[in-house]
Amino acid sequence: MSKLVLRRIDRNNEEMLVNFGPQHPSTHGVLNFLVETDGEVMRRAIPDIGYLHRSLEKIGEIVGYPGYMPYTDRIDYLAAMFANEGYAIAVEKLIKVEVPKRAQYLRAISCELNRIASHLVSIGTMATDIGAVTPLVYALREREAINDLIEALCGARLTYNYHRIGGVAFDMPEGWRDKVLHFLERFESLIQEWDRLITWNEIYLKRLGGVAVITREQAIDYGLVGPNLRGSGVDWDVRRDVPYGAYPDFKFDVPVGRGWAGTVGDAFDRYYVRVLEMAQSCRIARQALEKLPDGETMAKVPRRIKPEAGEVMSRVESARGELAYYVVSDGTERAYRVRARTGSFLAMGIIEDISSGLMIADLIALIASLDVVAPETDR
Amino acid sequence: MPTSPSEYVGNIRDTVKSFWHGMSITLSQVLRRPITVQYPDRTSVPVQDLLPARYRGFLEVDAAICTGCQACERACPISCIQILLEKDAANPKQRVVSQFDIDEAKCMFCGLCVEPCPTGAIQHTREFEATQRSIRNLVFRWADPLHPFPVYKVQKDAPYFPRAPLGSLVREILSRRSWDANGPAYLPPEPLKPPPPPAPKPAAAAKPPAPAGAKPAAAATPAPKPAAAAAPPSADKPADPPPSPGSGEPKP
Amino acid sequence: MTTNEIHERLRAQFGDAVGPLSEPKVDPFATVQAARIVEVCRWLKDTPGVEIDFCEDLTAVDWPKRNAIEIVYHLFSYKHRHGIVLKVEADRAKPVVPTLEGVWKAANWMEREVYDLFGVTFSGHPDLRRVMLPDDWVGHPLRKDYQEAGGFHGIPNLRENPLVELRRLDEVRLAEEAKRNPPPPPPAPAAPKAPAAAPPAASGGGAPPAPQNPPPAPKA
Amino acid sequence: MPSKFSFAFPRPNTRRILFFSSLAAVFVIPVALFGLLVVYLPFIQKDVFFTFVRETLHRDPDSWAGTQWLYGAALLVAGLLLFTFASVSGGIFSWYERRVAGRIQSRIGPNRVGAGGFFQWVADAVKLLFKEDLVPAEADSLLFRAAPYFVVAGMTLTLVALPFGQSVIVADLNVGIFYILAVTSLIVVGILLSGWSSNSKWALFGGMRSAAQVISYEVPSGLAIMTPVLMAGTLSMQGIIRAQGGWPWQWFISRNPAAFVAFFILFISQLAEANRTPFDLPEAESELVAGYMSEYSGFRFALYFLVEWANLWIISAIAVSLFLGGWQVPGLEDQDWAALRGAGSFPPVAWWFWQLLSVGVFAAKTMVLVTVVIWIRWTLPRIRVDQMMNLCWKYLVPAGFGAMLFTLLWQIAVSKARIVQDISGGVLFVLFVYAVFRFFVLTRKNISRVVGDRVDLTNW
Repeated sequence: MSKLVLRRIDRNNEEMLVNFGPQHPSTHGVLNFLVETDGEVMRRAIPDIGYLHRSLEKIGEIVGYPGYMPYTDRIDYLAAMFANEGYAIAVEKLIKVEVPKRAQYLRAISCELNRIASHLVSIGTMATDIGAVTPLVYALREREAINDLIEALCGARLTYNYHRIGGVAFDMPEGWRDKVLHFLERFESLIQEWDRLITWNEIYLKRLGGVAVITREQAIDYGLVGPNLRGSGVDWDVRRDVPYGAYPDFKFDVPVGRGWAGTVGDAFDRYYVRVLEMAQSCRIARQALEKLPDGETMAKVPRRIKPEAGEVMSRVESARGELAYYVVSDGTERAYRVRARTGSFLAMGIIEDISSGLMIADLIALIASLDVVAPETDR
Repeated sequence: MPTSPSEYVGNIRDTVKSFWHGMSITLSQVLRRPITVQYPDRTSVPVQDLLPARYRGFLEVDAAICTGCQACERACPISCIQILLEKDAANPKQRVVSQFDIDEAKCMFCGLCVEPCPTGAIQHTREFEATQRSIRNLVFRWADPLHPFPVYKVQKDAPYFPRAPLGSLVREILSRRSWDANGPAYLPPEPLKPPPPPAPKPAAAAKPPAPAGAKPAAAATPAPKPAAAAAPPSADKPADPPPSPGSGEPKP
Repeated sequence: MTTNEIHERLRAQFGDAVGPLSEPKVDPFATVQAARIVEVCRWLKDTPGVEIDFCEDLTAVDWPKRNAIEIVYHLFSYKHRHGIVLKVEADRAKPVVPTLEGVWKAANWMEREVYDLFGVTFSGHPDLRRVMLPDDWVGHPLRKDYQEAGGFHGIPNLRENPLVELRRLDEVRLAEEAKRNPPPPPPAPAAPKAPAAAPPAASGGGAPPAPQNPPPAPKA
Repeated sequence: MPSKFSFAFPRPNTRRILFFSSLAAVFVIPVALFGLLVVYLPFIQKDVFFTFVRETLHRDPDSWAGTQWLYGAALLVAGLLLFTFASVSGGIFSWYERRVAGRIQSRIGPNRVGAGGFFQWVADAVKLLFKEDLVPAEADSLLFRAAPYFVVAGMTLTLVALPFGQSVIVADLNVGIFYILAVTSLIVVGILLSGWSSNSKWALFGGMRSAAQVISYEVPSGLAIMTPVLMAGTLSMQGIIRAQGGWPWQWFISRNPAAFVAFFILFISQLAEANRTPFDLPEAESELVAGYMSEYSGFRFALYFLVEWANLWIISAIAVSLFLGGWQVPGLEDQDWAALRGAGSFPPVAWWFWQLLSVGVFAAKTMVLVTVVIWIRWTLPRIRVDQMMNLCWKYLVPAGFGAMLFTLLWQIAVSKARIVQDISGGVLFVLFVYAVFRFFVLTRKNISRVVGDRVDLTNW
C-alpha cells in the first residue's frame, strides 16, 4: 500500500490498520484491502489491486488477431468461454463475417455450461466465507461434472480457447449431447437440494440479510453489471436486451433481486440471483441442444485476418456481468488497441464507499457477494 | 432485534426447521458414493486413458510426416516452437529439418499450432506427467541436429498420413529422462555487440514478415520471453535492440 | 433513439464543441472538446429524452503519429437502450482532461486506470493515484513507445530463451562434428554451402546472424 | 538416488522390523492405556485404597502419615495416565473427525497411512514435532510460550472429575460439576494469552472474540447445569449419574421436559466454549486466517489441536453424564453394583468386567454425541460476533432461567406423585424415537430426490 494512501488516513485516532490480503483466505485471488477498524467495526476498506496485472491489453497489440484468442481465456479463467465469445464477436464485426447458425448454438451451449460452473464457484466460495465448508465441496463436485463435459468438447478444463474468429474450433463429440442432457436433469434437482442445505439456513439468512445494501441508483451510478446489478433490482441482461449470437431463439427469464432476506440489493439478493440464474442457464442449454441446427461450425475466414481500420465495441453477458471488448484496428494484422472492460473491476470500485460501518465478517460477505476475482480486476 | 414474541418464536422455529433439513442432507451425503478418484495408484485404468480424446496435453511431433512448412511456428502466439530447415549435404534437392524444438515449459497448450498443420504431424497427446527438477529438461527436441530428418513430400492422392500412435513418442521421450536429471548447461551469454551499422537494412527486415510472434531479430538480444511477466517477445523495433540492463541474463 | 438522433441533439445544444459524427467504420463516434466534456456528459445524463445513466467504458488510445492520446467514453442508457461513443483528444506530452467522477461514480476507477496505464491526469479527480502498478513504477505501459524495463527494483524478469541457447549448443556440437570428420566435398558446387554447415567454430560467440530464424537460403 | 521411502508407499526393501514395530506400538499404546486406566482407577477410590493400606501395608489409614503421600503418588500416576490417554484419544478423534468429515463431503478422507488411515494422526503429530517451532520477533515470548500450557492444563484438569465408569474416576469430588465449570475457564486464559502475545492483528482479533464468547457462554451453561443438579440434589458427578436409571426413559433428559430444553442449552453453550462451529469465531479460517493460532507452529500448534479434539470428548462426556445417564448400564441398579462388588477388600474378577461394560456404555453414548458435534461442524455456517452475543443473552439465558424454574415446580410435582416422572419419561422417549424415525425417512428421501443418486457404501 502506498504512502499516498497512508497520507489520506489521519493517524491521530487510535484505530487499527489491518492489511486484508494479498495472501488472505477469502479475498478470491490476490487482492489487498487496507482496513481501518475500530475493533470489529470498520471505518473504511481501501482496496489495492494489481498483484495479478499481466497487461493482457498490451499483449493484444503484439500478438495477431487469431493468436490473441488463448489470452482472452486468461482474463477470467473461471468464465473463459465468455471472453472468447466477446473477442470473437468483436473481430467478426470488424471483418464483417457471418457466423454459421450451428456455431452460434454451440457457443451458447458452451457459454451457459461455463456460466453454471462459474456461478457454482461463486456460491461455493460464498458459503465457505460465511463458514460452511461442505457446500463448497458439493459445488466443486458438480463443477467437476461440467469440467469433464467441456474437456470432452474442447480439450481443456479451465482455459478453453474453444471459440475461433468466425465460428467454433470443434464440433460436438458424439454421445456428448446425451451426457449434457443427463447432467442438466441431474443438476436441476441438485439446485433444490442446495437451497434446502444452505440458502434457507437461518444462520446464512441472518449473516447475509440486510448486509452491504447497494441501492438501485448506486448500482447504476457505480457501473455494477451482471448479478450485482440485478441483485439491486435493475432488470437488465445483455442476452435479452442487446441480443447477440443465438440468444434471440431462446426463451428464458431474468431473475431480479426482490429482497428475499429483508432489503432489496443486500448480499443475499446478489447471492440468490446467481442461484436462480443457474436454473435459467439449464433451460437455455436444454433449448439450444434440442434445436441444434446442422451445418458446419466455421465460417470462411481468411488465413491472415487484416480488418480495415476502424473500431468496434462488443458486449457479452459474462458470469460476472457485461464483458465489453473494445477493439481498434489500423489495417495491419495486429490489433491497434484491445480493451476488455470487466465486471469485477467496477465492482472493486464500489467496495470503498459501501464498506464504511460494516463488520469484518460482513466485508468478507460483501466481497463474496460481489463475486470479485483478481484476474478479471487486474487483467 | 426481535421485538415481538411471534418474531422471537418464529426465529427459533425457522432455525430448527432449517437445521433439520440441512443436517439431513449432510447425513444423506454420507450414504452416497464419494467421487474421489484415488490417483495415482488406485485408479481402475491408467489416468491417461480416463481423459477424453481431445485432451490437450504435451505436444508430439511425428517426424515421419512433418512437411517442414512452419505453419505451427507461425501460429504459436508465444513462439515456443522453433524449426530450422537446411539443405541436405548429400543431395541439395532434399530439404531437411535440423532443429524442431518445442519449449513445453512455456507452451500454454492452446492448440493453435495443431490446426494449421497440413499432415497432422503435430498433435496434442494425453500425457501430462512430466515433472522435471530443471526447467531446461522441458524442451522436447524432435529433430537431432546431427541427423536431421528429411522433409515429408505429400502425395496428392494420399488417403491418410501414416502416423505413429498418439502419445507413444512423448512417452518414449519422457521415459528416457529421469525426473531429477539436471538440465543442459547453456553457454555463457554473448557479450553485447555494438548495434549493427544502421546503413544496411538489418537482417530482420528481410525475414519473412511472420504475422504471429515475430522473433527478435538480433541474435545477441536476450529474447525477453519472461514467463513471469507474460509479455511475449515484444516486437523489438527492428532498429535497435532494447537497452537491456547490463547483460540482463542470469548466468546459466 | 439512435446514435445519430442523440448526436443531432448534442450538436443543437453545444454547437461546434461536439465534432461531426465519424462515418460508421463499425462504431461511429463524436469528438468533444476537452473543456466542455463535463457539461456535455451532465447534459446527456440529465435530459429527460436521453438519460444516459451508465458510463459503460472509459479508456484511452495512444496515437503517437498524431501526437495525441484519445480518451474514449462509451456511454449507454438502460432506460432507452441507446448509447453513444464520445472521444476527447489530449496532447500526448502533457495530457490533462477534466474528470467525469462527478457525473458517474463508475468513472472514478476507470480514470485511475487510464492515469496508471496512459499517464493522462484527470483534473478534479478526488483520489488520482496508480490503481494497478506499484506507485513508484516508471512509465506508462500502454503507451506505444513504452520500453519494457526488464525488471523492477533490480529483480530481472528476463530468462534466457531455451530454444536459442539449445541451438547455440547444437552449433558447437556441429562444429566439433564437422572438425572430427570433415564433410565430403560437395558433389556440385551449385548452392553455396549453407552457412550453418560450417559455422565459424573459432569464435564461440560469433553465432551466425540469425540462428533461430530460418537461414535465408531455405526458401530458395 | 534420493530415498524413495514415504509412509504412503512403503517400499519392500524398507526394514520391516522398524515398520511393523512402529505400527504395533501405535496400535498397542491406546489399548494398553485404556486397559490400565480401567484397572488402575478403581484402586484409588477412597474405600478400596484404605482397605489396601489396612490389609497389605498393615497400617491404620487414618493415623498413619504415609497414606497422604501414598495417595498423592497414586493420584500423580493416575493424572499422568489420564493425560497420556487424553492426548492419544485426541489424536484418534482427529482421525475420526477427518474420516467423518470426508464422508460427509463425498470424499474419502485419510486412507493411506495404516488401515483406513488410522495412523494419520501419528503422521501428523510426528510432522508437527519436526516442524520449526518459531516465536514471532516482537511477540511477548514468555507469554507466547506459556499460553498453550494453560490451555492443556484447562483440558487435563476437567478430565480428573469426569466419571468414565461405575468406579472408574480419578477423584470423585462432591463438587464435581462445579469444579469442572470453574476449570474450563482456564482455557479462556490460554486463548487470551496466545491472542495477545503473538503480536499479530489476527491473533488479537481471535483472542478478543474468544474471550467474549467463552465468558458470555458460561452463564447459560451454568444455568443449564442447574437443572440436573436440582433433579439429582447433589453436585457430584457420580451422584448425578447414580440418580439416573439405565433405561432411556429413566435418564434426566426424558424425566423432565425442562431438562430436555436444558440439554440443548447446555449442548449449544458447550459448543461455544469449545470453539466449534457454528461458534468457531476465534479461529475463523475465512476471516482471521487462523485466529489466535495464527502465529503458532510446530509442537505448540500440535498442543492447541490436541486440546481442541480432547475438548470434543469432554463436552460430549459432560452432556452424557448430566443428561443421558452416563455409565449407567441398562438393567443394573445400585444394589446390583453393591452385590457384584461383594464384601472382600479385593473386588472379584467379574466386577472388573462390569466396570469395563460401564465404561463401554459411557464411551458409546459419548461417541454418538461426538459424531453429532462433528456432523454439526461440517454442516452449519459460522455465526457473527454480535449475533453470537445476541443468541446468548436473548435466547439461551432466558430459556435457562425458564428451565430452572420449571424444574423447581416439576420436583414438587414429582415429590407428590412419582408417576409424573415416568409419564414424562415415556412420552419424551416415544417422541424422540418418532423424531429420529422421521429424520431417517427424510434422509432417505433426500437421496432419491437427486436424479441419479442412490445409497452406495463402496469406495472407502
